[in-house]
Amino acid sequence: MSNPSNTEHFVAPFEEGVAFEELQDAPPRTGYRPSLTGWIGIAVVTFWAVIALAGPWLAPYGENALPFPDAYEEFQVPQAGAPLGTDVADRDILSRIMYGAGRTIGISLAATLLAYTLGVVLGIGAAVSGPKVDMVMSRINDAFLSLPTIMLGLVVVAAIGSSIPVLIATAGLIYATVVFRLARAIGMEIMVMDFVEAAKARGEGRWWIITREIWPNARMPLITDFGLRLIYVILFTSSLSFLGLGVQPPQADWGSMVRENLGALQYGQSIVPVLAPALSIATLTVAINLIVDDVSAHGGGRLSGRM
Amino acid sequence: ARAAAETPKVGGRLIMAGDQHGPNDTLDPILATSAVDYFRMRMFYGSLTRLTDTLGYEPELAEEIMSNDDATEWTFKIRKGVEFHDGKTLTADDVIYTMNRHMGADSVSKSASLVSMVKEWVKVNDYEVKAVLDSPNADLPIALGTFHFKILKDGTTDFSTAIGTGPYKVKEFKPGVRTIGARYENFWTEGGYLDELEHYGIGDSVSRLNAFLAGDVDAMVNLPPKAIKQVEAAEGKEIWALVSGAYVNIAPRLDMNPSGNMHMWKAMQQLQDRQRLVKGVLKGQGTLGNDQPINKAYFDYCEDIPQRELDPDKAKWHWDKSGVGSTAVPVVCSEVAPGAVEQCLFMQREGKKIGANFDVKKVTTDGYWGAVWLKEPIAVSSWNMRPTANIHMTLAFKSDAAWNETRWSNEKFDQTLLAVRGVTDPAKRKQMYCDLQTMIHEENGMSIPMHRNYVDAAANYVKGRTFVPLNNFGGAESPVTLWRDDSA
Amino acid sequence: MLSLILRRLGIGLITVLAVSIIIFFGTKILPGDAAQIRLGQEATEANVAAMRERLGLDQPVPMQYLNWLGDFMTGDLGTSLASDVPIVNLISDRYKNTVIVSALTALIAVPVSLLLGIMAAMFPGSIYDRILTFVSVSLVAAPEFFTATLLVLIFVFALGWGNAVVVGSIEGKGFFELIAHFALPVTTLGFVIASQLIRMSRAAVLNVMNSPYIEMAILKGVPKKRIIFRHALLNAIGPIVNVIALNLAYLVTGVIVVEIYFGYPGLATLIVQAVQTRDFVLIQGLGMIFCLTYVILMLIADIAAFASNPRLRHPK
Amino acid sequence: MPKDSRTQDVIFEARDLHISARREDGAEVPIVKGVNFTVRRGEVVALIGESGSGKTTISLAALGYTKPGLEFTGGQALLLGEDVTGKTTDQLRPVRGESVAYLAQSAAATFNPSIKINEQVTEAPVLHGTKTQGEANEKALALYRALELPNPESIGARYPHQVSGGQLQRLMAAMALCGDPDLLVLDEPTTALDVTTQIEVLKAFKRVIKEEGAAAIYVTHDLAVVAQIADHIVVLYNGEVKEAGPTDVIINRPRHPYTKRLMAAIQPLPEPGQGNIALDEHLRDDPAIEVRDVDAGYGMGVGGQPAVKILRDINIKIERGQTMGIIGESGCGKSTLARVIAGLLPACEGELLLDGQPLPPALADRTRDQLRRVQFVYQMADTALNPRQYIRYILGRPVEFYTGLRGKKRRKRVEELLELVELPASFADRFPHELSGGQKQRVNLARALAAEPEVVLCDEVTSALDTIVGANVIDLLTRLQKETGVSFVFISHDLSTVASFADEIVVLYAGRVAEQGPTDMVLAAPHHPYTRLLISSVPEPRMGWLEEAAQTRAARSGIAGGVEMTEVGCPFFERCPLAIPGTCDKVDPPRLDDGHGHVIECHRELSELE
Ligand SMILES: Nc1ncnc2c1ncn2[C@@H]1O[C@H](COP(=O)(O)OP(=O)(O)OP(=O)(O)O)[C@@H](O)[C@H]1O
Ligand SMILES: Nc1ncnc2c1ncn2[C@@H]1O[C@H](COP(=O)(O)OP(=O)(O)OP(=O)(O)O)[C@@H](O)[C@H]1O
Ligand SMILES: [Mg+2]
Ligand SMILES: [Mg+2]
Repeated sequence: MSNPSNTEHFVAPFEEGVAFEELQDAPPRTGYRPSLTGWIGIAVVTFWAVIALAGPWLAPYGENALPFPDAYEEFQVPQAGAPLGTDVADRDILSRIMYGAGRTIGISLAATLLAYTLGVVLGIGAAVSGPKVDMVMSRINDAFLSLPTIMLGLVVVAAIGSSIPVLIATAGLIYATVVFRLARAIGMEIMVMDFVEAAKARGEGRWWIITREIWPNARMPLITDFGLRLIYVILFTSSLSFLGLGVQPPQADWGSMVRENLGALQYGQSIVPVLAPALSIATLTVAINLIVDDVSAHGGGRLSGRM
Repeated sequence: ARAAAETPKVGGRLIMAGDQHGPNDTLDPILATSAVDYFRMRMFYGSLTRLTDTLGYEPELAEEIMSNDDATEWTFKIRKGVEFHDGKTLTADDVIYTMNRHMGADSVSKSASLVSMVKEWVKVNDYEVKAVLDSPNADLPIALGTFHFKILKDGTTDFSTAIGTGPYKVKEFKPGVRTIGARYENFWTEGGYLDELEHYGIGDSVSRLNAFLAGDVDAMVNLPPKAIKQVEAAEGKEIWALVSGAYVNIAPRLDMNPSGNMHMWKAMQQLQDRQRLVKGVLKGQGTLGNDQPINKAYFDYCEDIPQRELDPDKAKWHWDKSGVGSTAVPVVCSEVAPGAVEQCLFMQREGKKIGANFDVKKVTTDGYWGAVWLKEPIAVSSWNMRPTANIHMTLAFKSDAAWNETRWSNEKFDQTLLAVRGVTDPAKRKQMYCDLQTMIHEENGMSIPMHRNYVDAAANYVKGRTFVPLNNFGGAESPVTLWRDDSA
Repeated sequence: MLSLILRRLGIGLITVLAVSIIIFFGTKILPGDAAQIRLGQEATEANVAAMRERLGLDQPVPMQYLNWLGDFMTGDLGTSLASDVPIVNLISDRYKNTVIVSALTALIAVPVSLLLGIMAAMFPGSIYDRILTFVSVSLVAAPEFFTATLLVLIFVFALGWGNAVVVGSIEGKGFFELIAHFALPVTTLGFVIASQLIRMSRAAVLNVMNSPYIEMAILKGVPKKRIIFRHALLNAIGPIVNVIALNLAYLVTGVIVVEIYFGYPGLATLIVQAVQTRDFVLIQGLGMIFCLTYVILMLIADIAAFASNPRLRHPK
Repeated sequence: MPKDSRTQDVIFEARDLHISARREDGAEVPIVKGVNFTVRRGEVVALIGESGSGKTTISLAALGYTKPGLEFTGGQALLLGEDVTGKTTDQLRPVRGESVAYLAQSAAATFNPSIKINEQVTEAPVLHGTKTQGEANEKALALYRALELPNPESIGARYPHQVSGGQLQRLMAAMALCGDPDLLVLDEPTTALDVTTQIEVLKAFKRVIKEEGAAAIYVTHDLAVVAQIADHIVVLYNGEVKEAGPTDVIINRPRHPYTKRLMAAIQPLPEPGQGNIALDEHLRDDPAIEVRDVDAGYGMGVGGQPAVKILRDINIKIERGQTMGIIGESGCGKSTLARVIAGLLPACEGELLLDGQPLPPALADRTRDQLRRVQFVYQMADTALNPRQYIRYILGRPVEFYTGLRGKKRRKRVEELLELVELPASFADRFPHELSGGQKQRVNLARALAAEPEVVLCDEVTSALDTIVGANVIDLLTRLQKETGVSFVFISHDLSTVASFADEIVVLYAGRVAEQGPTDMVLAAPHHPYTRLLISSVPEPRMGWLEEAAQTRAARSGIAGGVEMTEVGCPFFERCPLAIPGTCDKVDPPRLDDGHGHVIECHRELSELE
C-alpha cells in the first residue's frame, strides 16, 4: 500500500457500484474457557464430586468400623490396613473422609443453595418492590445480620436440636441475610437500567422482571460470592460442631473430623488425623474458588495489564 | 493426710484451672452447681464438718458433734474465736441462718434433700445449735460436710462478694472468668498458705491442657484421658488421679416400650464394651462398671458380684428372645461426662453385629437434664459420687426416688435400704449391702459400664493436694491445704 | 452530612427495635427452663417453682417484653437469670476485652491485608496474584481452631514463645508481655479476617480499574503506584470501608472459637454460656449490645464512605 | 524522547499499521488492516468513518496503547520518529502526557470523580518533571482563560461533578494541553455536546492548536465538524483507509464511493421548506396523542408536587402519521417530556389523550393495549437492551406479549422486524454487545416497532450514528410512517435531522416551550432568540464556517452553563441578547401566536424577532 503524503489525494482502489453494505464480523463471542488454574480447579472439584457420590462404596471400611479392633489405641499412624491411620475413636480415617465427603459437600451445598435461593429472591424482590417494601425487608434483614451468626445458630440448634436438615436450614437462613444484602445491592444497580424500565413500560409483571431481566445480569457477581459463601457455611457448621452442635457423631463430616481429632496434634501423636480432613476442606474450597476466580477474571481489572 | 510428710511453706501464688465456668458462677453456697463453684466455696467459706479421705467426717467449725442414741437429735458445739473476713465472730446465729436457707419447700438449695429430715434448727446458746430430726439419720454430719452447707454470716443476702471464714478473702470474682483469693491472715487454723490463689475457668479441655503444659496455669481439672500419656511424659507435671464412684450409665425405662423388655436390656448390658471404655476411652483412669452404682471407692462395696463382660453370644441370645429384631431402638446420648457418648456408640457398633439396630441420637448437653433426662425410654446419664452408698441408692434407686432412672420398683430393695441404716453389725451390714447391689445388678436394667476416676493434673511444685473422692481437686477440699514449693 | 448521619441513625434505631423484637421472642423458643437449669439436675419441683417466681418467669410474655424494652431504654439490661449479677456487670468487662482484641487485630490485619489485596489488583493474573488467592482462600478454608492449634503448637510449644491461653488481666504488664499475651489470638483472628479483606480490596480496586479515568491516567503516563494509590484506591474506599466494618462487627461478635480456644474472656464465650444456661436475659442483653455495635460500625462506615466521596461531600 | 523535537516536522506517522484482537482460542481478528497516514507539525488530521471502523483504535496507537484485548500485529506507529508499538508501558510513560496527549469522547467519565480538577489537569507535566507545580498551575490558569472557562482562578479547585459537561470537555482540553504536547489525540471531543457548546469548544481547540503549535489527530463522524477543524482527512472503513487527502478535496471532490456516500448523507442545514410532506391519508378527527397543560418533575415534594419541577405548561398535539420534533439543549427536559407521555414519569398536572381518549398518567394504570400503542425508544441503546438476552428474545418478547404470536410465527415476525431496520436475520442470535452502536440503536427501534404502536417516542435515536446510518434510520422511519400512519415524537438536539423529518417542531428551553409550530414556520423568521441561537450554531460542512460563525452568530449568547430552571420570568433571560431587564426576568413571557399554529413565548413583539 502506498504511503499517502499530506498533499497527495489518496484513494483506495474500488469497484464502481459496489455498495458498502457488507456487515462487519461481530466481535468474537467470549465464552468461558478455563485457564490452567481453572482446569486444576475443575479436576479437583470433579474428584471430590465422585468421592462424595461414591464414597460409601469406595471406602475400605464402614464409617464407624475399627480397622484394628484389638488395639486400644487411638491415632494410629498410617499403615497397611489404614492408609491414613485411625482417628480419635480408633476408626479408619480414609473411610471417614470418604463418607464425610458426601455429607460435608451435601450440607454446605444445600445450605448455600438455600441461602442463595432465599437471599436472591427476597433481595432482588426488595430491590424491585419499591421503597416501602424495601425499607421493611431491609430493616428486618439488617436486624438478623447484626446478630452474630453463631448466636443465631446456637439458639436455633438449642431450640430444635441438631440434625442435618436443621443444620442446613439454620446455615441457609443465616447466610441468606448476607446474600440478601448483596443481591439487593446488585438488583438496585440493575433496576435503574433502562431495559428494566422498558420491561415495566411493556407491562411485564414483577416476577418476569426479576427472573428474566434482573437475574441474568445479577448472576455473575453472585456466583463470584458463591465460592466464598460455601466455605463460610462449611466453617460455620464446623464451628457448631466445635460447640458440639454440628453433625452428630458417629457421623463423619470434615469440619467435625478436624475438631474431634485435634487431640492428635495436641497430644503430639500424629498429624494425619487433623491434616487429612483439613486438607480435604482446603482442596475443595480452593478449587472452587480457583474456578470462580477464573470465571470472574473475564470481568474486572482489564486495564491493570496496561498500567 | 497422705501428703503430710512435707511442711507447707507460706507465700506464692497459684493458678488453678477449672472447667464448666459460666455466668452462673456464684458465691452463694446453696446455688453451687459445678466443681468450679465447689472449689470457690472452699476458698472463702468453712463448714461445720469436713469430710475425710475415707468419707468419714471430722469437726471443723463445729468443735464437737453429738447425737442422741437413735440419731434423731444432733448437737453441734461451735468453735470459739473463729472470725469472718470482716472481723465478726462466728456464733450460733450464723449457723442457724445458714441452715435455715436449706429448709422449707421453697428453698432453692441444691442439697435441701440431704437435710429434709431435719425438722428444726434450734439455737441452744451462742455457741451451740441443735438439729431436731423427723427420722433418724446417722449420716447427717457427713451431709453437712458436703459442698452446699458452707457457713454464711447471719443475714447475708448480697453474694457479689463472700464474707466467710475460709482461708482466703475475695480479691476478685468475675463469673465465668476467674476468682482470686488473697490470704486471710486471721484464718482460724492451719491452711491458706498462699499469698494468692487464683481459680481460672477454661471451659475447653484442649485449651486448658495447653495452658497447663505451657505453664500459664499451675494445675488443671479434668485432664482429658487421651492427654494422660503426654502429661506423664512432660517434665515437672504430675497427674492427680482419684478413684471414685462416679459413673456413666444407660438407663432403660422399665415402664416404657421397648425399653421395658427384659431381654432387650439384658442384651444391652451384655453389649457394653467395658474394657474398651476403660482402657481406650478413659485410658485406664477408671474401673469396670458392673451395672450397679457402688464400686470400691465406697465403703460398702460388695466384691462378690461377678464382673459382667462384653459377650455377643449372650447378647444375641437375649436379643433374639426379646423379639425386637431389627427395629430401630432410639438411644438418646449427650456428652454429659467423658465416655457418655462412647458407651452409646460402642453399644451401637456391637449391636450391629448381632442384628440390633440402636439409633443413637446425640443431643446437646445444655438442656439435657431438663428436657431429656428421665423422659426418654433409653437415655444416658452421669452421676457423681455420694458420701455413702446409702445416700446414693436412696437418691437414685429407691422405688419412690424422684431420680429413679429406670422406674424400677422392688419392695425388698426399699425395705433393705431403710433397714440397713440402723444395722451396726459389720457382717450383717456387708451382707445387706451385697444384697442391695446384687438386686440392682440383676434386676434394675441399668447398664453401668464404667466408673471414672477424677483425673486432674498439676505442676510438681503444687503441694497439699487432698484425696476426698467426691469431686475434682480432691473433693474440692484442696484450697485449704494448697501450698507452693518453689524448691521442687 | 448531618442529615445523612441523622437518616442513618434513624435507620439504625429501627434496626435496633427490630432486633429487640427478634431476640426477645426468639429466646422464648428455647426449650428448657432457666430455673430448672440454674438449680441443676438435683432440684425438686418445688424448688423450681420457687425459682421461677423469683425470676419473674411467670408473667405473660408481652408484659415481659415491654418491661424489658423499657429497662433497656434506660440503660438497664436487667439481671442475669443464671447468677443474679446485673447483665451490665457481666458484659462490660468482656466487652472491653473483646474490643481490645478486635481493635488490635484490626490495627494489624486491616492495613496488611489491604496492601496485599491492592498489590494483587496491580498484577491480576500474575503468579503473585494466584499465590495470594490460593493462600487467602486456604486461610479462609482453615477452621479457626485448626489455625489456632497450629499456632500454639508452633509458637508456644516448639518455640516457647507467647501464651497458650490469655490468662490474667493486662494491667501492669510490660510491652513484651502484652505482645506475648495477645500474639496468638490476634494472629488467629487476623488470619480469619485477612482473607476476606484481601479478596475484597482486590475486587474493589479491580472494579475501579475498569474505569475510563484509569485508562486516562495510563494515557497521561501516570506511574503505576500513583494510579493505584491516588486514582483507584480513592474511588474504591466506599466498598472497602464497608467490608472492614462488617469484619469488625464479625470480630466483636463472631470470634467464639478463638475465645474458647484461648480461654479469652470475651463476649462470644458469654453467648455460648448464656444459651447453655438458658439465661434469656443475658442472651437478650448480648443481642442488643451486638446490634448496637453493628449499627455504630455501619454508621461509621457510611460516614467514611461519605467523606471519601466528593460528590456527596460537595453537592452541586 | 528528544525534546528538540520542536525541529521535527513529521510528528506522527502510521506505517502499514496492523492491530488485531486476540480471541480466547488464540485466533487473531484483524481490526486495523495496514493503515498509513502522516501528521505534520501545526496540522490537524481527521479520522472519519462509521462507527467501528477503527478510528479510536488507530488514534490510541499514537500513544503506543491498545485497548485490552487488542494488540499491535504489524507495521509501525512512529511518534517523533520513534516506533511506539513495541514499547513497554514503562518506556512509554515519559512520552504519554508529555509528547502526546489524549482527549477522550466523554470527559465526564475520564475525569476521576474523587480528585480536584486542577490536580488532574496539571498531573502529567508535574509527574514528568517538565514543570513544577507552580509552573503547571500558571499554565493551567492560562489555558482556562484561553478556553473561556468561567471563574478561571477557582474552577480548578472544584471536583469534576461541580462543573457542566461542556466545561468539563474544555477542562479536558486544558488537561491535554497542559504538558505542551507535540501531538494531541482528540477522540470525538464534541460528539456529546450541544451545538451551542460544541461551537465554543471547537473554537477553543482550533485556537489553542494553532497558538501552541501542536499537531492533532481528530476523530469524529461529524463531517461538518471536520470541515471546520481539519487540514487533512483520512476516511476509514472497516479498518482500512479508503480515501485520504486535504480537507477541501475530500469534502468537495470525494472520489471513493464510500466517501461520496458519506458526503451525500449529510443532512442539509435546517431551513424552511425541506420538512417532511405530511400525508393526510392517515388523519383522523382526533390527534394521535395530545398533551394538555402538563407540568412534571422529579422527586417527592409537598402537596403532590414534585421536588424539582422540570416541565411547565406543555401543550402538544400530534396528528396521526405525522412527526413532532422536539429540540433543545441538553437538560432542557426533552427526555422528561417523552417519559411523561410514555407513563414512566406521571405528570403532576395536566392530562394526556390518546386518540381522543384519556390516557392514565401512570404506567400501572394503563391497559396493555394502551401500553402497546405508545412506545418509547430509549436515548441510550447501550443500557436499554438487556446485555444477557439474545436479540431474538429482545424482539420476540414484545411480539409475543402484545400480539400473542408464538413459535414459528413469532420467529418470522422477529426476522421481519430485523429486516425492517435493515439488519440481517442472523443477528437474532447475537447478544447486544456483539453489535455496533448503530446496530444497537436500530434493534432498540425495532423493539418499539414490534408492538405495532401508534405513537413512537424516539429519544435521540440518531445522535450516536454516522451520517449514512443516521440517514438510513430516518428513511426507515419515514417509510414506516407512510405505510402504517404511525406518529413520531422525535427528540434530538440535532436541528438538521429534525428539520428534515419533522412536520412540527417544539423548541424547549428549561422545561418550557420557547417556540412551537409547523417546521417551516419555526425555521423561518420570526424566531425566538433561543431558536435563532440554535439554528445559527449548527455547523455547516464547509471550511471557514467556524470563523464566520464566531463573528456573525446572531445571538452571541454564550454557552449554556447548565440550563437553569427558573420559577418566574423567562428562563432564557440570562443568555438572551434581546432581554429586557426588569421585565423578562420578572414576568412570564406571553404567548405570541401568529394564527397559523406558530407560537413564540417572548416579551418582544413578533416584528422585533424578525
Ligand atoms: N477488545 C476488543 N476485542 C475485540 N474487538 C474489539 C475490541 N475493542 C474494539 N474492538 C473492535 O474493533 C473495531 C474498531 O473499534 P474502534 O473502537 O476503534 O472503533 P471506532 O471507529 O472508534 O468506533 P466508534 O465510532 O463507535 O467509536 C470494532 O469493530 C470493535 O468491535
Ligand atoms: N431522575 C431525575 N431526578 C431528578 N432530576 C432529573 C432526573 N432526570 C433528569 N433530571 C433533570 O431534569 C432535567 C431535564 O432532563 P432530561 O433528561 O429531560 O433532559 P434532556 O433534554 O433529555 O437532555 P439530554 O439532551 O442531555 O438528554 C435536567 O436538569 C436533569 O438534571
Ligand atoms: Mg471510538
Ligand atoms: Mg435526554
